Amino acid sequence: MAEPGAFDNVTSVDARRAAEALIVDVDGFEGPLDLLLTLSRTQKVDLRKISVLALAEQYLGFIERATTLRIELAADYLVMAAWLAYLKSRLLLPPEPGDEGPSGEELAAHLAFQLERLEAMREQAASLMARDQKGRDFFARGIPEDVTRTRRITYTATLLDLMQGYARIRTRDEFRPFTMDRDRVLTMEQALDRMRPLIAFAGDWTDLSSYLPEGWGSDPGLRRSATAATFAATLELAKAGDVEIRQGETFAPIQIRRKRKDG
Amino acid sequence: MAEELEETEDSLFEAPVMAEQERMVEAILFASAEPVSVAELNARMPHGADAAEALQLLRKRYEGRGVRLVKVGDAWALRTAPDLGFLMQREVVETRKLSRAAIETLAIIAYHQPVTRAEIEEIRGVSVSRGTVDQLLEMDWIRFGRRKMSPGRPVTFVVTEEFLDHFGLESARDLPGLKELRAAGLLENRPPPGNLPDGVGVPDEDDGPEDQSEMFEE
Amino acid sequence: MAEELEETEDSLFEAPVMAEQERMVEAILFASAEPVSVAELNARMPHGADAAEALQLLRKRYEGRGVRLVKVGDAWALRTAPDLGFLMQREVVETRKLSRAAIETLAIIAYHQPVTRAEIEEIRGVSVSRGTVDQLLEMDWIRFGRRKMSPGRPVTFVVTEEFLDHFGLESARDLPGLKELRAAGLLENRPPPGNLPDGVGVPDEDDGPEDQSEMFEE
Repeated sequence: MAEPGAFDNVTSVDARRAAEALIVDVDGFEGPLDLLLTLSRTQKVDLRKISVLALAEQYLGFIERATTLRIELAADYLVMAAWLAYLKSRLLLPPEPGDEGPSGEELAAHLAFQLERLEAMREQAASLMARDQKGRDFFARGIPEDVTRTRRITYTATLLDLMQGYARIRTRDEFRPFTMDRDRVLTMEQALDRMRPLIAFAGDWTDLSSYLPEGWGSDPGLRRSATAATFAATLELAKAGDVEIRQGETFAPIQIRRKRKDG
Repeated sequence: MAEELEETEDSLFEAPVMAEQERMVEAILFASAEPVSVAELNARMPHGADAAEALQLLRKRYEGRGVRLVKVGDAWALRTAPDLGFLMQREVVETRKLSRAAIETLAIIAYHQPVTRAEIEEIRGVSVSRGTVDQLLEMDWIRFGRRKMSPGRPVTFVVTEEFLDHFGLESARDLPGLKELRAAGLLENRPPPGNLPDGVGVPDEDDGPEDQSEMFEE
Repeated sequence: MAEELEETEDSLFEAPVMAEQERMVEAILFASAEPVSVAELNARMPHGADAAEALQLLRKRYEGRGVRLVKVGDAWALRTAPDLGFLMQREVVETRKLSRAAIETLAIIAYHQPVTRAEIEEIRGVSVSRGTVDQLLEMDWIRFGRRKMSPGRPVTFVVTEEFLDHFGLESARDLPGLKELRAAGLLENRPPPGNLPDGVGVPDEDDGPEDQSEMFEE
């Protein structure tokens, strides 16, 4: 609530003169809160003991004088003035029965908190800038040496690559009668027959796509059929507990490996 | 494999190795103008090296010297002793003078991080200009933090390692007066009772009660 | 250390001052972007300072450290120790799939070892490039075996322990046999449907330009 002493303070000549000096400088303020903080200093008390009612009076007086002097004030100063006038009335008049909303004291306490917080941040900002700073008080290395990044490439291959590579060569030598008895569909049974012996060598995670039969990968139609059949076969094998399947994320390559059996 | 194991064992028991590791850390930090993290040190040093231990030895070695070893966040850097700053006029790089708004905004971000633009505006009582934030981002003193889990999921700002380095801070927890401010409740995001005028006490949608606990969590 | 103490005592009253001068020289050299001459040091240090002497002390202090004080022309600079130059590099390891030519060569060596280059070429139907063999040797997956008791006594190639280790084999005999390969569908008597045995029997030129591109295929 209003403290008479502080209130008197506002009407003192000193304070009025200070407030008038402020008007000239109104452009220098960073908004109403900044102005309120400056005004509050004229009360010469700890911010925690500030009289918000007196401060409201000070502010309203300031606005009034600015108007008389035909100084144009930004809208937010006027909005603040209206709010402070409301706050003043809340603080001075007894609350009406059935009045919801926060009490004048609560509103005043929050304004005091805002002022105190702003003040604290200003002090911290000043002390931050007063610290020793790099490039001014202390320095980093003047001749930094570059770290050169070298790239080392290692090559790798899987057992399946090796076997397929060998098979590729060996099949070249063998007699290959050309037959037309196969259509463009790989059945799941065929895929399963193919996968069963193969997975014995798939100790490491291997892309499912590498299990497609040789030659089925390039033509889109063949590839689709082979992929579907191989995937179905893989699910069958997983169901039988022969393989494990994983996929990093949606649409990532599906990988399988032989399920290690204990014992 | 077996060979490698042997080697590691050897290096574990070789006394002079730590002195050598200290030399290595010294050389790496000397060569870099930027702070170097322990992880990066370990990655660059031979297998099995323990940069953290070497750093402790090195810090001690440089105590009272013209150059000292400082911790910056998770990283380490060599910096000249602040009391010798007067010798360095030649090295001083004139930096753009920061506006009062920028300095205050920086302090608010440092003390309240992670903090949204609306929260900064509430504390300062005025809107934060784009230029101010841009300048701080450009100086690499602030960066975007996680989005707040409040309506609109606003972005937050936090201070960077460069900020810590520039102001000689080990971590944001070492900001002066942090404890006192917190004890005084001045770092709380206290929602205003009822309505305050626009631009002064705007109850912004982002402030949640979880804010305080979020302070400086890693 | 003891030696240094003695020296400092020798210089009597100036002792603390000289230690301070050493700090100053250290800080200036650390922060300076270029080597600094003695004259320049003296000009920057407080009146009456003797940078030359401080430099000698500093040089001694950094002896054997990760950093050393070196003379560059008429000027002085701190530089990382030459023996630690390897720390100024960072190695990035990239894994690539072995080329088809290399895989086939490797497979032939594994299945037919000990095998001569001429035999490999006969089986593959194309010449084996030096680069392919060198690469496999370098990877430590193949090594030279005994010379063949045939005219010209050609060298043979065999796979290494490293090879067995990488492919999880106990011995090269554990490699699936032709029968198993056939059962597995890897050895097909019939050409794949749709197209002619393209891709199965394409004689790839080891040294051909298309082979080069294959080197890095995924």
